[in-house]
Amino acid sequence: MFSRILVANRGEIAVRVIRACREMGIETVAVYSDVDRHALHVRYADYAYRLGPAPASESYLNMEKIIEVARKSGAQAIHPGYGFLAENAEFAKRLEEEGIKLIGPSSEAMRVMGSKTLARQTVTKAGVPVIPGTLEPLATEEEVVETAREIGYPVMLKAAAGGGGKGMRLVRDESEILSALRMARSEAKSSFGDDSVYIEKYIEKPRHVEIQILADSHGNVVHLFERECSIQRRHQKVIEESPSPFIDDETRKRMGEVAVAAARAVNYENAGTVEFLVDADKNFYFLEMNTRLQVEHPVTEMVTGIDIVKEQIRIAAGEPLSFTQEQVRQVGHAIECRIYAEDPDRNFFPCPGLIERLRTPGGPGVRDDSGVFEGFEIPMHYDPMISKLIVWGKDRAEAIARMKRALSEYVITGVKTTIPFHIRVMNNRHFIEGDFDTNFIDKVFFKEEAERELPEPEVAMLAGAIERFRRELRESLRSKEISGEGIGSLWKYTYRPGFGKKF
Amino acid sequence: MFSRILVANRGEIAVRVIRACREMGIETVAVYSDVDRHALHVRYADYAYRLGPAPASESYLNMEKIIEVARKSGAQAIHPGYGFLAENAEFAKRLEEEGIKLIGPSSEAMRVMGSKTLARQTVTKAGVPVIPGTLEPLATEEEVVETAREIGYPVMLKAAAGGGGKGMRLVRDESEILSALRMARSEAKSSFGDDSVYIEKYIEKPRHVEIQILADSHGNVVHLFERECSIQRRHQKVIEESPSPFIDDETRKRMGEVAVAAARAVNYENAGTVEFLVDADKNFYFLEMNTRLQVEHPVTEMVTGIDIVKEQIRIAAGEPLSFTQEQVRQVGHAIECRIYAEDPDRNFFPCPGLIERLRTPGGPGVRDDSGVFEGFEIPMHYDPMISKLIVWGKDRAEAIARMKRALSEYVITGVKTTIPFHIRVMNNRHFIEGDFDTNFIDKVFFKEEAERELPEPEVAMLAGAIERFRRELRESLRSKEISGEGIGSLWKYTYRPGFGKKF
Amino acid sequence: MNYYVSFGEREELISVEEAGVAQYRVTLGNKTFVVDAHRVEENTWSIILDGRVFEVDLLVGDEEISVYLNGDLYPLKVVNEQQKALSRTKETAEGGKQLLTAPMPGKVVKVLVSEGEEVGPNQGLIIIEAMKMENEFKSSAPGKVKEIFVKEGEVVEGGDKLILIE
Amino acid sequence: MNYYVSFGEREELISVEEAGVAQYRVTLGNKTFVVDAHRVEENTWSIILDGRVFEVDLLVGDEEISVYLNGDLYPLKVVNEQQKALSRTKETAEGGKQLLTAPMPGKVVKVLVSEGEEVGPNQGLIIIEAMKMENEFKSSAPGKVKEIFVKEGEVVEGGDKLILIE
Repeated sequence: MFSRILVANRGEIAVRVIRACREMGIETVAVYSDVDRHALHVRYADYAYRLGPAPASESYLNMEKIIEVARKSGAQAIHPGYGFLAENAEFAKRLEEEGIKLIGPSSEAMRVMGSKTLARQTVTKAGVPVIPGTLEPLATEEEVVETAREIGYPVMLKAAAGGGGKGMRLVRDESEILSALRMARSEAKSSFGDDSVYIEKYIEKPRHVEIQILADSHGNVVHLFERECSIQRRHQKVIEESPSPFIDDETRKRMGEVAVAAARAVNYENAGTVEFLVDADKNFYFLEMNTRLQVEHPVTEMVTGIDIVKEQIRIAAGEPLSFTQEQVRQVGHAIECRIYAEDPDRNFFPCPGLIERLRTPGGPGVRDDSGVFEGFEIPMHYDPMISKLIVWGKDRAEAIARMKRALSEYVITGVKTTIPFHIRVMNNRHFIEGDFDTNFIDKVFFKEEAERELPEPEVAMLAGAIERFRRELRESLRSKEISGEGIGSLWKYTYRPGFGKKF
Repeated sequence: MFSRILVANRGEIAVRVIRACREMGIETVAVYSDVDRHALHVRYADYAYRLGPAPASESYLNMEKIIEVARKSGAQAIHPGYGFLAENAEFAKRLEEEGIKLIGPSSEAMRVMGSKTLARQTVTKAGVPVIPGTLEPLATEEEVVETAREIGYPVMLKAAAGGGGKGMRLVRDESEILSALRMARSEAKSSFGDDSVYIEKYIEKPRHVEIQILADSHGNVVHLFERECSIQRRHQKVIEESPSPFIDDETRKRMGEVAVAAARAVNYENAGTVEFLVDADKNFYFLEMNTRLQVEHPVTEMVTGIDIVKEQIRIAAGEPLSFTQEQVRQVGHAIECRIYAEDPDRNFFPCPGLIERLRTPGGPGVRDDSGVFEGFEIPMHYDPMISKLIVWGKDRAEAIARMKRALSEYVITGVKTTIPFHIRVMNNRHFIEGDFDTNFIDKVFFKEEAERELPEPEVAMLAGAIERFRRELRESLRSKEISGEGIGSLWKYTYRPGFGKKF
Repeated sequence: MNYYVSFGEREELISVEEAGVAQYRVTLGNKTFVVDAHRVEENTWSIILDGRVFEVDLLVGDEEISVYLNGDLYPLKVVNEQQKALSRTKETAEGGKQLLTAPMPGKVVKVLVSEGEEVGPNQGLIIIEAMKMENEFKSSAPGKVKEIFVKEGEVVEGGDKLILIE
Repeated sequence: MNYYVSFGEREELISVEEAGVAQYRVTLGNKTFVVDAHRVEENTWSIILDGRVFEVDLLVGDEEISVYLNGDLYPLKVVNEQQKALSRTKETAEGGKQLLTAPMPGKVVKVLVSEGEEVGPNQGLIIIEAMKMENEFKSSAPGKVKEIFVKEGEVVEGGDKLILIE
């Protein structure tokens, strides 16, 4: 087993990995950019080294600097988290050369799965069903127009090097395709430095369901069942759950087998996720394989009892899996809500800033995976995720009830967050019935929300009037105090000794 | 099922019950004293009514006022939590008369188990082993001296109406017995309004192990295995775990059977706990039965997956238990640390006050059951418990490692807390090896702690010197600023825009 | 004191007076409530009304107050009697203008309209990049582009004026 | 600047100077460190020393500083050179006195000694009731009861003088 691991990431996922290491008795080395010196991942680690200024290119994406820190600190392995260098085959290759163990798959597996076209070619050979579309990036505008015609509209344009919804455009009609292509290319270029775009059939009412796999270096590959990730905004997951309310046991079993086959096709090692689109008839198509730890891995941990990060570390250290496929069970139901510093009432516009107040929910079945603390300033340079709130319940109904309860306890002020959005989703009839696809948020939810009558207008109006009354009273008292009248009468309006301190 | 439940308690346990009700779709009615208007249990409830001034006798112990609120609010049932009226047979009887369901046992079961002597008589008939001692309260000083001589020293004096270590005194020698008796009587009188005291054999190196039971109104009684509660200070539990590292499967099974027999002996209904002392040879003796929810119930919930509070509510509503004894499993290991506002470096002296800063631990396997928030003033009128931190791990080693990790993340300032104490216990060799009895904290731990060399004196000294340096620098800059010199140079000492706001 | 409180189409005259420590007597229409309202955290109020408990978070502007209650946002406008009288005189002068401002710092990637252009409802006006995402801002109603305050490539701060539509 | 820092029996002369933003050059004995020390929360410092991370909570008095580190309490005394010089002259005058003060508000249940009485080490002096618990306070060393400041039944505040032993 490793005695020291470098965590090449920041935010909640770096904290998550550090927690696992600490519980395993492994020392951790944190790295940080200038704006992250106060961040939790630095403070929770055993060692910490500065990488450089805030921009990711000069810090968390700076491979050579990270390798230098690993050398200097004596770290034997690097956990890349997700994002940044987590799926960078070049980084994986550099570590292989340096003899530093990457806690993840080989650079070769990463290279193959990292290219969407190469991935599709490879898994198709292994018998994995894929979505009709091109397997290579398209060079010219004419080629794009022609291929779209062949496949038939609607089609989807996707960045070959992409992920997370960036550089992705849905095209329903030929008249839109050229402008969509330009947008996709420009986003792909700025996000990934590569403007290659490919095209595929767009599946109506698709669900996004993915299978978590674990593969050790001894040839054992198991899956930990599925995660339902269809609740998305801007093609990015915001709510995930396991099990899926849509998939039946037979489909679940077949998807698991196919996912294991996909992993075997690239001699996969460590944790990975095989993503599928599932249509209304429960046909499923390979989307891509994420060759890293997934943001939403906790829902799988909650229903299987398996600590995926600890398993990753054991696998990387050469240990065989300690359990077989037959021993993995899905018990109860887990849901994750991603809490972002975004304004859900303004199209999820990012709102970085200072967290003025933070109260975390507690009680049974609640897990908070966070990278922040009260007084932390969410930097504008990185992803605006604050935390992930995960609950477990004995069934889906209990999990939803618990998530509503936990969300209502969660207080974050200073920045706008997606907490109110999540409460509304948990109250939505379609969500409760499990009746949704990846278009749900944009196409159904917000329409229903716009029409929904808010239940307590009078309470809100009374609260507003009282606030205003109290403010005017305070101001008039203050002006009296300044003019020498009525000093002391202010005490009447402070309700408890010692309590007024902060307000 | 009930549609509305009154929670006749405050603090973390009131919050715990409200959370369960909210998840079950049951409305809750909170009650509060004047110092608790801002408390979480009031804010998390659906309805709330004032009881009276801060002293418990005028608020949380005011039966008639609570019954009046139940009537007015339309609550069909009352959950008493623990403490206050939870084991008050008179209150149970009043509710029976009023036709309001108490979420707990019958007044008769409470009366029998509430009198230690009557309880011992009753369970002895049911074949439950008890500790040698008197079964009736002792009237005169002579009687006490005489009985102690018969049983043989050491003996324990205990308040007949007592609990939680109050009115309890260990006597090793006849010369101490009269002053100990006076102390015990005076504490018993002031805590319970009853100065009756009884006497029993004191068992050397005893472990405190208890069995959680659940009994429905249809005659089904099951146990949820044991909790090890030997880590105590001042005879009060501070750390609990399940399973016990000491009990073997055979003893566990027999204790479970005996606990169920004890419950059946009083036709017990709802959740209860049968407490045993276990000696070094694993002989166990009935101590008492707690006829209510226990503070440490979460460790049982973590290893069995059963929500005890929800089961209590279902049982009170007349539902049969949804599982059998055979279906109850102990999976993994859970530990609870009680976080008190006390100074562990000054003999656990209570430190009520304002919570200035609060950061709750998170991540996998961590549960925080708290009744406070940042800015809350812990009243001096009630028990100084702040919260309970509970962790689950796949085995005891993982649970201890996780508890250490979680404790190191837990920040509470403004009041002294027992968090540092718990960290030191988690690091103690005897605790790690499971080698302890109820005297461990007072007799072993503090002695070892006094001798332990602290590992990082130089870091502490450097930190102290730097703090002092920075303070002097700030003061000298401030005086320069006031005198008109060097304005603006202060900026050099604020390290991040926006961050200095609170400090 | 009397306040005009509007929420969407609805406007109510609400009168508030003190009725004890953290207690207020409030009249809305023909109903009078005694409201127990404690400010329990900086922006959070705990309200008890006829025994019912509400926890509201308030984001307070000058006349605008955003009330968050059980995950729902109630955007209110609260004015006192003097302000109400003032606004009556101003009302006729304005109307029909849309001023688009930047909701946060970012970079202007593309301006999709030019001054003087007629725009339809929901038409793309400008693309701003912030936190690596491109966001298109659209018109809320038809109108004519009166003024464009920014250039492509320009970095804007939150609150900066972008485009005025009449 | 130079400071005398004592922890238990140990006393060290530590010199501190600035070495950048939140960086300090610190010399202790013959070792010099560059310490990266950020005050990350009100009483909490994050320290990086030779790559090692420490999080310390500081409770700061005038000369006394309590340092909490990994659950351990390091009670320090930190004085600068002037204070050190001053205290040298005072030291001989004091010594051997124990002043017992109330750690928190409570009620005096019983005073177990009387003025002029000789007490042994670890002898019970007074019983205070606070939060429904009776707590006995004991002498830390032998001595003579010089003065008793409270009476039985009296309510005391935190910090109030209780008993002086010489």
